[in-house]
Amino acid sequence: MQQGIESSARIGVYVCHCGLNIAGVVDVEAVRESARSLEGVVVVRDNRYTCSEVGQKSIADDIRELMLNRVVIASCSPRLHEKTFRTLLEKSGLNPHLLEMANIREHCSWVHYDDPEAATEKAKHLVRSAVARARLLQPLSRAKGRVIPKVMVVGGGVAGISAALYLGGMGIKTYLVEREPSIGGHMAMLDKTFPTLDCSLCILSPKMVEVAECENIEILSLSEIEKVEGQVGDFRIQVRRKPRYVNEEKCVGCGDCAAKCPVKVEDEFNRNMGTRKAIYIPFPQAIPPAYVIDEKNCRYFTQGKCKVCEKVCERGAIEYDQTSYTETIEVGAIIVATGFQPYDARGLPQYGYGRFANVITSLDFERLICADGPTYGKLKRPGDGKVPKRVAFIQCVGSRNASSGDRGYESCPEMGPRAEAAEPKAYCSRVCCMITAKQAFMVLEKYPDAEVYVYYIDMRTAGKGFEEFYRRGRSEGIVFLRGKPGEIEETDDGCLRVVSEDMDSGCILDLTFDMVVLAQGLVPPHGLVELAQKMNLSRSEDGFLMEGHPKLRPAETGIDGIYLAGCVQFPKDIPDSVAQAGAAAAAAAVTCSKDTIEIDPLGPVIDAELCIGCKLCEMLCPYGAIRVELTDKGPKAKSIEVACKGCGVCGASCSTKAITMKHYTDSQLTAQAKAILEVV
Amino acid sequence: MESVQSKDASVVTILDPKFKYEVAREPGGENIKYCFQCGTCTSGCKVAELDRKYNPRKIIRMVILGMRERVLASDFIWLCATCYTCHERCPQDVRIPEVMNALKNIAVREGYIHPAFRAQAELIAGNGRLYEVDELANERRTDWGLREIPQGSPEVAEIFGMTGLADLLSGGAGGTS
Amino acid sequence: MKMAVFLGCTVPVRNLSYELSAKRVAGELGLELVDIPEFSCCGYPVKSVHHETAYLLAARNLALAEEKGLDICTLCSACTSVLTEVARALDTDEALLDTVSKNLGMLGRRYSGKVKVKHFVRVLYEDIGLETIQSAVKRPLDMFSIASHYGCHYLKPSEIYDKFDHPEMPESLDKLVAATGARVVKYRTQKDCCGGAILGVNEETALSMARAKLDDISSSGADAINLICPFCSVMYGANQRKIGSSHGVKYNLPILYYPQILGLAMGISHEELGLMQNPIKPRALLAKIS
Amino acid sequence: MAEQVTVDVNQAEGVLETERVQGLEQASGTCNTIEAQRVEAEQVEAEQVKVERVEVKHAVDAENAFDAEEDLGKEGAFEPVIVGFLCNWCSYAGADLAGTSRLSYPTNLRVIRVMCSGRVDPGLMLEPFLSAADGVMVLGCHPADCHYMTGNYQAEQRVLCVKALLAHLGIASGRLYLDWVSAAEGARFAELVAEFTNQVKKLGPAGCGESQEGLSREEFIRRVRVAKRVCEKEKFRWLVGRRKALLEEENVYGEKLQAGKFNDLMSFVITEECLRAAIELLAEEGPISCKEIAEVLGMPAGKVLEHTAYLKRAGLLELHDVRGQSPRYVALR
Repeated sequence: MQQGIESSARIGVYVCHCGLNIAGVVDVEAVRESARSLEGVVVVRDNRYTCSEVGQKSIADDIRELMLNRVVIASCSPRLHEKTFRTLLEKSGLNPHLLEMANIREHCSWVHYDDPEAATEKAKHLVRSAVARARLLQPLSRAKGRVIPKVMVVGGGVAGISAALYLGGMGIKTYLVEREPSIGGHMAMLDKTFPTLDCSLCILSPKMVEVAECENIEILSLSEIEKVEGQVGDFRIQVRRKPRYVNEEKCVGCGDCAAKCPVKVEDEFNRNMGTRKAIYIPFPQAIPPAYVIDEKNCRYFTQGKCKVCEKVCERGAIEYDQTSYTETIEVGAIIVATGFQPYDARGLPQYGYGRFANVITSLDFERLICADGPTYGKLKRPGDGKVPKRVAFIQCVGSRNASSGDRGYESCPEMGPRAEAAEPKAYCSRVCCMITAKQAFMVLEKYPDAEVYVYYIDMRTAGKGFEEFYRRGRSEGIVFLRGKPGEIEETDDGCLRVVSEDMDSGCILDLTFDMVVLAQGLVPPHGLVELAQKMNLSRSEDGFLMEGHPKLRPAETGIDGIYLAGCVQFPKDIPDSVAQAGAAAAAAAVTCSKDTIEIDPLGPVIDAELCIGCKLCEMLCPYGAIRVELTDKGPKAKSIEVACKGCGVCGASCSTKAITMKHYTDSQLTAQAKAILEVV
Repeated sequence: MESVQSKDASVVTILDPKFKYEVAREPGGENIKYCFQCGTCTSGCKVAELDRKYNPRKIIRMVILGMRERVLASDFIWLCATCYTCHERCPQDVRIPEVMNALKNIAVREGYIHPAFRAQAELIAGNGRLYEVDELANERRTDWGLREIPQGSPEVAEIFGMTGLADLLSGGAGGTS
Repeated sequence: MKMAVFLGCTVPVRNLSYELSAKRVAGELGLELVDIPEFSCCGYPVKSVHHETAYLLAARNLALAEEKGLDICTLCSACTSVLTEVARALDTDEALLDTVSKNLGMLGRRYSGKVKVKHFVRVLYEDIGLETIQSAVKRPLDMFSIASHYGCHYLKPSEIYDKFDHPEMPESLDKLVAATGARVVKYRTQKDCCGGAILGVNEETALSMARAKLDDISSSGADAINLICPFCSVMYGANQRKIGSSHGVKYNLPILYYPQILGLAMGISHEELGLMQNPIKPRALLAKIS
Repeated sequence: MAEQVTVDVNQAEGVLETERVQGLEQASGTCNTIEAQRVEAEQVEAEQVKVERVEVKHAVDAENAFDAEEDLGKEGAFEPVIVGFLCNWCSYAGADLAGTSRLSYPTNLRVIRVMCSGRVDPGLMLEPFLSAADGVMVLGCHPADCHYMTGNYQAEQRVLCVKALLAHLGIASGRLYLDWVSAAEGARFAELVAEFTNQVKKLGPAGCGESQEGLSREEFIRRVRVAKRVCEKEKFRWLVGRRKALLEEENVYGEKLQAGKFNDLMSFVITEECLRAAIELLAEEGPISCKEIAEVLGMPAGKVLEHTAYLKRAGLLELHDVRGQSPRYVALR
């Protein structure tokens, strides 16, 4: 059958100029002419933009008029436009798998701009190879997969909350998974937001309540993703549910338990500056509004006796016998919104964070200045509780630092597995300039007599109302100093000596402050590497998750059905996170709006004559999608189509070469390899 | 193109845009173009604290702008104490002490060499070491039970000839300061 | 353990007591230090004048050690930095090794690129180990208060030193001092540079740099400064009186080389360690022991 | 066949046989999924394996082949042609990123897209050498980041084994290259291409007297064809597929194969199969006698006879006629 198709192949080749993107380097006419004589080629054209309506129409016309049965497009990466052209083929009555693309932009003109001649030659080879493969392409029928009209949102910060609310509002069943006891994320820890100086929780808390009340949203707190299987439309996710030891339904949040609990520990929500009990609620507005037992510190769990909370709880909500378990949830789409973690400033020991009590970070500052914080809103030095008169802010701590990793940054042994958070990052964290301006402003607002200095490299205030806010800060008396200090020294009275160059006056300033606030950058969240691996998501060089396309698919990933919202993609402020959450929710809703989804048919075809049932394929298949079964002709391998993802490991391993991969057959690849090397 | 200063020393009218590439090609100068003028280097520099003439950030700025002559003929490039404090802290990995070395290397080829460095180089070319090990010194070493050290090293002299430094030293490389 | 000892230029002529004490202490600790008389200047002083010459000088020294099949142990921090830098560069940069090899070939020498370089103190810290050192101490120096000066090139640039100590928070020298039983004195300017490298360019600035530190250490209550580099010794030892007199101060702050401190703690006599040959005679200190 | 070769074999064959046969037995028996591999050297009948030691003339460790550059002299004279098999999800995307970032790299590479590096069959890695390629790159996702979980590990096993095969045949194994490039590593991709291009430049043109291997074009192609044929052999493929498991996982007896032992085993299989493949290829050209084969391959006639008999039993050769005293064989393929 294959032979027949090959001999009757009628191929149209379309070479794209892509404006000057290709034509500026590659001699498109020469490429077009070289393709003309290739076997099976019926027509060759070049277009200014093949993907444009005009370009597409000329292909559709040719398919109809010249009865083409194969199409080769030499243009950009198939990762960009394969879908576009497959759709075109389908509309024109051709099987979409009869398309082959030669990537003469990303792999040719854009990388060989300095050698047009060689680039043109290479383009010819790539086209020849595509034509050779096209000749052997076979129509494939696409299996249909089911779509489960539900979505899982991973991460309950402001991005996850927003995405869940959009989806819930559309009537789509949504699971909101959060590893902490409460949703809210970092935004819940902020005192105020820039540039409007809204109280952060005042605007977030109503949204959290809305989530709790929305009947389409189910909050899975204290939960983490364990395993993800399946594909777009049909994901099976194993979620590890950790015990709260308090019945969420019964707990009314009265707080009697915490009042009587005998164990006091450092409060991580307050950045370890205050204390909480072993049974606690992270913050008063927490959702779910239920207490939680910290088993690492609870006296009952560590010493086997106590149970005071159980005794005082009138509702009988305490359940010491809760255990961790996994739950499998099926959804059609996933939104990842796991946010960020703050840069660990101990990674730059010259600034003394962790060594000098009065050097704090921007997130510490939020808790210190917050009325609900450990000092009830009084800005007190952690060292001695005195209110600072002179406060310095240092920008870009952990950001915009591209120095090499062999400088010993992570040699703080106590950081352990989180050492990655202490490695400085090359990118700009985007929000710190405005956070610092806001915090400097807040100091002056509370203590008009204070002296406030901001050390910066560049002030970046690109955002609605940001520049105006910066201007206002200056007019209030904040001193912005261009010049980054190299180190902080502690004086005997716990004050901090900062030497810097003030570039604008040309002086070297040697100033002493009562408190220094380090504007810590935003780095990928703890555990993101593992999560990305579970979902097969790519990460960009900066460590955050990679978007589907930097311009056009910012809320999507390389994997169909998995979308991004918030800082997990890259540092961004609250409005941007919320906006992206909307985009992700819309994309997920589109997926859920379909009844079925077509799945690429790339699986194996097994030649039962050749198969000896050796089981190698079964042993190597990562998905259990091929199995050896006993037939009347002996043991033979059998493909399980729904489970197969089409990687081709079985085909390339089969000990008797009994397996052929659809759409990536040996003969197709061999023909391609031959043609790509043909000397003309 | 040379950088020329007008009568008013603070006004620069001509810049050599290629100078930064020249420095970047020199061993140690590779990363100079990454500098974003944050001033971390100068803020921790003990020399800059004591001597206003030396400001590493400013020197790099002048190189990037292209004030070739002004930089190479200066005495300030010789003031780096190579303590590497800035090198450790530079967020853009500019490798400032190495950049200073690159500038000094270029300056030497252009005929500017600080007399102290010239003297050192000549001593090494002649003795193989910074200090001549005369008989007296060796006697003293023997007294202490330490091994004698041979005087002079023809191989070192050969190295100076091989690399062309001997020529540079003899061929009128004048002093700066 | 056997290593080639690299003396450099200054030590064998002007810091004999450093060399003497290092060799004496090494012997006691089972570290055999082999002299290679053909060693020349490490190359550091010409690096800023002529990069290629400096690299070739360093490579020649490395080649000499390789001929003997030994790694290098240095006493001077500047030598340490340039030899380590070049050894690492030749180990990783094939093209550079090719060029250097060609030039070395003209001298009849060859280098294949595997010699390791370590400062004497780093050898004590990493290879001999604090435990061995502690157990070798027979006479704990608990009557001494010692301020260590790390200097620059012992620690920096840190990327060539395998992170053996942190440049912003160094601790190796202090731990070694503590191992001898002496009290470790911390002082504010501990990380600062001695200024030695610009002594010939701007004496005033260089001496001011040294002075700031001498002032700080004097007021910290230390009996002596612990040094590990002959360059720094020029600044704090040879120039101490000069710095003092120009500001009307008399420091009288003995400088000791670390092997001298360790030697004393190991019960070796001060004569054998050349203590009285140091630029500032540590009479008061020695009186404390006896 | 390559003039020589045969490796020190310590009971290796048996290990393979036991493992493989038990796999088969199991499958054909009860379809029991429990793996039962017996890797016990004692059980092997040593006399089955005749060991012959012949000097390996051409085995080249390509990674160390640096001085070829000088031999070739004129720089830039030789521009190698390189084929790259790139996985769709990471390395192809990385190559796209190099494009969008406008990072220039040598024009020598021509890319073929596959879904996963694990799709690249051992034989496919060699295919380009039969045309004009001087080097082949296989690029996949970083370890643990494979889009298909473990495909890249399989690619690694295959490349290792094919490299051993090439080295055995006197072809510089440095012509085949495997590495990882993530979708975010455009710069790394460009660097790797430049690096590998350089490496192949140093090796010289494939099948050219002046190259590292010093093989004529004809001889080079002949050896690649032998290698490709070996890549189709069940025994070789089985061993490649099981390599990772044999070395890293314990079998039901709690045994793990030592790397050295595996390599001996691999060497043995490669040696045998290369010889058989060479005989097959000769017999495909027309009827040929054992004596003639032995002459062409420079092997002892007894050895050739042994393998010819094996191939006949396996149904790959048949008796064609008897000329003079010698029976002549022809391939059945």
